[in-house]
Amino acid sequence: MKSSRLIKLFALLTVLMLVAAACGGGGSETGDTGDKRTNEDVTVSDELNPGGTLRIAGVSDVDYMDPASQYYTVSFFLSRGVFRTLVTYPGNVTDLAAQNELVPDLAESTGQSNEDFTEWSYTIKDGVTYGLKLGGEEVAGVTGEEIVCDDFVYAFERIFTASVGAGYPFYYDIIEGAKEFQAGDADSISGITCDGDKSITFSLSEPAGDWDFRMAMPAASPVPRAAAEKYDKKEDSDYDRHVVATGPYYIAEWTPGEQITLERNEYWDAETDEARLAYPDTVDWKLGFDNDVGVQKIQDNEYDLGLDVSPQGPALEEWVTTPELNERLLQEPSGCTRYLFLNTTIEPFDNQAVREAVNLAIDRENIKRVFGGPTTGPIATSIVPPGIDGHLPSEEFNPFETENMAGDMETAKQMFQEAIGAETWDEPIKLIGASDPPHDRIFESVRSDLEELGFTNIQGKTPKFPNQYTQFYSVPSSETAVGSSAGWCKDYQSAFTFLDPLFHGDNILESGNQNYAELNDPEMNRLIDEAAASPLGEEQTAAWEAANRYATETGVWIPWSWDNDLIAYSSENITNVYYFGFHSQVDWVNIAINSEQ
Amino acid sequence: MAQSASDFLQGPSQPGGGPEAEGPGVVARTPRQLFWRRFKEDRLALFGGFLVVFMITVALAAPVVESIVGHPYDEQYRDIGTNAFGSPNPPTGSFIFGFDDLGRDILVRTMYGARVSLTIAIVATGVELVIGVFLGILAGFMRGWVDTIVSRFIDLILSIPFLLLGIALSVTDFLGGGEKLIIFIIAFFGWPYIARIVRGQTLSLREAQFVEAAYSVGAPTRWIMFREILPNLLAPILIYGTLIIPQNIVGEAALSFLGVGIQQPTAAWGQMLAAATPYVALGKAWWFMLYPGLALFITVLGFNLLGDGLRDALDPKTGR
Amino acid sequence: MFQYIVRRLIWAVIMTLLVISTVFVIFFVLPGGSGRNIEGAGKCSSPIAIMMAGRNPRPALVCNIVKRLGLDKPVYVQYGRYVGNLLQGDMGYSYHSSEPVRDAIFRRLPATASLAIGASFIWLVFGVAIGIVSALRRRSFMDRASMFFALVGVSLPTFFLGLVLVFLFDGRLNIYNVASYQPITSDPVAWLKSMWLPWIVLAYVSMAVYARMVRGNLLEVMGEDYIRTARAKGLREKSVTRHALRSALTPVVTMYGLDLGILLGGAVITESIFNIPGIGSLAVDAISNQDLPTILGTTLFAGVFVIIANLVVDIAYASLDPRVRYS
Amino acid sequence: MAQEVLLEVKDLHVHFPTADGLVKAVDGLNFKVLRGETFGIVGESGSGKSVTNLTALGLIKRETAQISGEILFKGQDLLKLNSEELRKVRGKELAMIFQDPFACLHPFYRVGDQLVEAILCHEKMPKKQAAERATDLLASVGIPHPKERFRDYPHQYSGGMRQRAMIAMALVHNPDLLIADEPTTALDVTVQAQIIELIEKVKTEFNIGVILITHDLGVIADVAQRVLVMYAGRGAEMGTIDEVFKSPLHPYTWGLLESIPRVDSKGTRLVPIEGSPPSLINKPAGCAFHPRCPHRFEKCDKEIPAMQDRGGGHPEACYLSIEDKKRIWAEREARRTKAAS
Repeated sequence: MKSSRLIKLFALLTVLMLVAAACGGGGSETGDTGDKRTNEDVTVSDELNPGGTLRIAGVSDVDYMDPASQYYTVSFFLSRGVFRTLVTYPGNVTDLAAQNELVPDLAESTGQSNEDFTEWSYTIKDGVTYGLKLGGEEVAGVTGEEIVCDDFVYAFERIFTASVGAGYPFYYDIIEGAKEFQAGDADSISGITCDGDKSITFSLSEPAGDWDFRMAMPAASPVPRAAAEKYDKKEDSDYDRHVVATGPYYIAEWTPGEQITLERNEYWDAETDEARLAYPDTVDWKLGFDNDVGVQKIQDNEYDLGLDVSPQGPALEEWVTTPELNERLLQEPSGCTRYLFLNTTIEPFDNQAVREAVNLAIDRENIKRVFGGPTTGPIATSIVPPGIDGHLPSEEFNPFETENMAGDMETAKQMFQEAIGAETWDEPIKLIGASDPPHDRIFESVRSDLEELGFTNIQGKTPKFPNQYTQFYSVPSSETAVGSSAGWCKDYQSAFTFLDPLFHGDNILESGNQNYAELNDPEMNRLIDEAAASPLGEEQTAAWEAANRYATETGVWIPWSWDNDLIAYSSENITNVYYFGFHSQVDWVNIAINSEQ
Repeated sequence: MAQSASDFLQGPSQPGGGPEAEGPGVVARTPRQLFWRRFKEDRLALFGGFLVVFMITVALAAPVVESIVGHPYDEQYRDIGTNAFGSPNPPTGSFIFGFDDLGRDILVRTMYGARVSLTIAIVATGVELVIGVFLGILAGFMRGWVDTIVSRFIDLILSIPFLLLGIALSVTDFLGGGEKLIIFIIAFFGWPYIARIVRGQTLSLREAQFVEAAYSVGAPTRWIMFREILPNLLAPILIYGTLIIPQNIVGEAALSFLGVGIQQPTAAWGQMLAAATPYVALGKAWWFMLYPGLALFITVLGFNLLGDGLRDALDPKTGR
Repeated sequence: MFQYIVRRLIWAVIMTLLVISTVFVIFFVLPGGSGRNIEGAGKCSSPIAIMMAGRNPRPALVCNIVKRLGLDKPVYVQYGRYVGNLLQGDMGYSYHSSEPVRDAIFRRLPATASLAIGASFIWLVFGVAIGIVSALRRRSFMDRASMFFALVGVSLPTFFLGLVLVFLFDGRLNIYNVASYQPITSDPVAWLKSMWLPWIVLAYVSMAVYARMVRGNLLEVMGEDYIRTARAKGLREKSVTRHALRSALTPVVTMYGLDLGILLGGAVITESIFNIPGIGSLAVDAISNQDLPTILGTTLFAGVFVIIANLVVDIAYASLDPRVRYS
Repeated sequence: MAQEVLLEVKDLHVHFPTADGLVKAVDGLNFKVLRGETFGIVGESGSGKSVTNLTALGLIKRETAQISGEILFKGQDLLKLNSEELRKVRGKELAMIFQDPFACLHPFYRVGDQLVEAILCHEKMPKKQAAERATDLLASVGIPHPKERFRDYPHQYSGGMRQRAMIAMALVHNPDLLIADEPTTALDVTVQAQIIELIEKVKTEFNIGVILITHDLGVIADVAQRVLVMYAGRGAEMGTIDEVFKSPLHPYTWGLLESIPRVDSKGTRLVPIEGSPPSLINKPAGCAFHPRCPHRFEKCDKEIPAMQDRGGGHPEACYLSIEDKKRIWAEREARRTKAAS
């Protein structure tokens, strides 16, 4: 075999590949996000024709079906159509601010409270009943029965029962007698009183201006004793597998990690529900997708809506730069902030000057670009994201400003060396990120900035998402010095849900801790308590702004993104698709299926 | 291709005695000369050798090119490296191979990738050969229960799916993780192949007269094993050594491709291919996938050609 | 014959136990194994339990899970319990989706099987055909071209070939869609449209190996005395070739049996590139989620396939080659 | 004895072009074989004795080898036949058996089936009848319990048994000429005698010609009527057993005779031939044996000595005068017997 011929043949093969490849377009330079689709471009209507199947593509499964245990956006998304609450968010409302004006759901009206917000009472509508349980069977004595006050009493008792493992009891432990019941000193919660079957009153140990919002959370949905008690008695309650629906849909079938199917719940009466139109007959929710595959399926209109599947990396570039796709990409601020955190209990990050130096050194513009560029939302300059009172826009407040936030390494180095009194920091520090793209690239960007700043002994680890939270960030004993893949989303529109769990000294727990920076600053704690207690309106907003300012200046966080939610959907198959702030997703219960699908 | 007389006969070469006289006058040649004569003629093997040498120079020259071009392998050129969406930019100016998804120079990283692949492959192959040859001779020579144990152990390892257990192992920090763990994984799943071959050869060599002669002279088994049998195994060891190296290179690249091999910021071909994958399905960033892939292909092709050439030159029984 | 099979089956059981032990060692013995508690992080802090406790693992919940899964028990107890359940066909429940591992594996078997059987069929047919043609027409252009084709094949790592082809067919020419896998039961046409490229990628490397092997075997056999006798008898060239093929292709049977057995355990890389929900990708996810039962299940499944393949291949070889009786 | 001439080889040349040069395996050969005669061909390995017969049988690839001259078989020149016509002759009128019985039978097929295949190769008959024929053949070559042995595989036969099966296979269509290429070399002595005896029995019974190729002069002496001594692809000497063994005329033949132990000449010293066989690519000029011939003189390395009767009674290819030949052979015999006593 003449080798010269071989080399020619071989060269031809490579050239062929290059030619075929080179003729494609390179990446676009501008990345302009001029004409993006937001809620303003959506015109909603409530006379669309019902029927059809809504096909959702998702990655992760719900953490629990039991409304009390749920504490994950994907689970809240499902509960919107399956569990009703006394009050809820309005349906078919596109203005984000207007979406915060709660509407009555199971209750006749929104909560009636005394002036110091320590007592709230509701009356339950007539004609609101229980539907089928998970799997489609009827529950004797429950299915078809009216919802009564005792169901709410039991629902809140469950929240404080160990076997249920509630998701966010700290929102409800201000009900009088709740702590005693939880400790087992009382066999009922004194603060919840029923007046007949239909009216219920909550008396609180401290004022809560945002109590209605807490009543709109799934954990506050009614749970009939007859349906749940025998499961809650077990050491580890599995009511999770037998939940009874009250909303327009019940859970017909659930294969964990693979598939959830919701069918229409005939016991749900549309007249009693002004928030949910429930156009589709069934919802076919496929889980376990690889993110890029899910996006591709939506692009090909094989699926209608991407839940926690959204275009990223090169796919995002394609969606934004292709007009037909850009029209099908809903972009709205999500009320989430992504940040790096510095653990104040680990040297040298206990030193304020070091933290400030790191804030100046980190190239947030590159992290944002690696995360997907401006489409994914503006670069964050403080803790509280837009859309939540207490938010401070960048132009107004930016303590660590650098030229287009790309970091100022010279000044940072100078500050750092002054602070630690040495050229470099040679002690080992643990940098924990995550392996799934784009987190792996964020990790590398942060690592190279820290190395340039002067850290010579960085021990990096990138576990699979979300293990960085459960095994490192929320476990203080893991001694995570710097976390590069942390993020937090509001539970509801108040800054309380941001600053209290993440910055309050009292909330540092031995495990399951959310205050990753383990900041325990008396001034910070005072500002948070004061804002929480201040009445709704101007005064409360100013208090949250002060707390936000102070928290940012401590430098324990390096916020780098106020996320936009990017909701990809098939405009060919579905309409009436608008962004829904509470879920940072779309309000699927009001989506209509196009007839010719 | 080396011609042999049997090419012409439709049957075996001339019965009764060796092939017809070799060349001008029947001149006795040492095996090495014979080997070199055949090897020299085999242009494909030479081309393989050239590719391997080229790759080794690439690996050695990595720091030199890094300084000439002026782009450190882990330097992120954030302003020109990636576009507004974080996608890698195509080749321009002194970045002749273009950028990766963090704006680093792919030319320099591909060259450093050669270092990782070659060191891991050669070290892992070395370890495999040592274990494989030792256990192979032991099993082949001692036979009896020793042979059964070693053979059953070989069957066990061959029945475990390499990649699965490799990934499971690499998530632990056994041996402190990193390169040492990767080499252990590759060697642990690789030595049975060489052990089986060596065992087979030792079984047949054991019957050879010169072994019996050494026995009759009263040589201790250890002596026979390592002074008599081992030298005769040099040919198969050399052949299969060269053929295992490419398999180990692909093995390391596979582990990196699945995200458990060499971790960033060290450059490794499999890791670069994995990072390029999201762009491939959309027809973007061809350079990010092409160059590390080609480098990997060239290295593996080189060793394969070399291995084939060695095998044909060392034991020409198998006609080309 | 029966005694031989019994001995092989006993050996298969021992091998399965050894495979289980290897995985247990990785999980519970080696440092950093996720079955063990994180150093210095208190009693119930094994990463598996923390992970299963969901988004905010409270200590009570984590300890509860540790007790439920029996992670606090010594390793040999857990080993005993796992093997005990296995004997009744119960492979335990996945830590990640708490679904029976057996069901998860069988649900993904069709994808792996269609990939494995399709690809192996291609490489067997084309590999053997190319091998035969290039052996019979030695030194012809066909021989040199196919041997170059084979050399490139042996040296092309699957994932690079996969990426190049996906780039060309999906990225640029858009005649293939990497996210289009459909099970054969639901839509055979879409199934075929999603499988042809992974088949080619998976088959190409092995096709090259088979072509080289068949060519080598055939050339060697053509030089054997009994082929010359066949010619001397006056047999037509066609039947002489048939004689040669009979002995040249026998080793191919054993190799095919083994390769198919290994492949049925899941083609990790091809499945991940082409997003085929097979056993391979299930295993990879299980490992990154530290899902011990699923890892054990998939590894065992792969191991059992290889053992079965070994047994079938040995029996097949004995029936094909009269010299090899059941020693 | 005006027997029919079965095979006549006229000026046969068979050359193989190789990377190292042109291998002249057969370089001008002439001989005849008569029916009912065992014609012996003797020579060291690499003397071209097998190539000649393989060429006759058409087992040499004609595309790559350069063949010239004629091979007349029953008057028909085999070299002119195309491969199909030649195939019809092969195995039917002209049969061959080979040296290594262990490798001559297909390991995967039963011996009986291989015989049946040989039968059906040239004759159409129902399988059952062919099977009976094959079984009878096995019996005729002396294989015990032919019915059971019909179903056995080759590895279940001993070396001698297998050679007998080969002979049976060659005789399937009662060929006119049987070529036996080193039939006994791979067998031990006792079995050798049986095979030789079987070949003789077959020859007389079927009245066929036999070519016996071997490097074992002892076998030739027992069985053959006429013998051709070959050296470096050419004939050195040809004649009846008595002529060649009693009064050899070629120095190479002398050397051969002196290098084999003789039962009758007890105590004689063996005298090996110095040097080693010549390269077939650059053959020594003139008589190829001259570099190793102790009696060479200036004429020997000029032209190739023709094969002709120079008065010694049978053709040979050596320029020594007939007197010198007789004298030198007598002296060598004397020296050999004296040294031994």
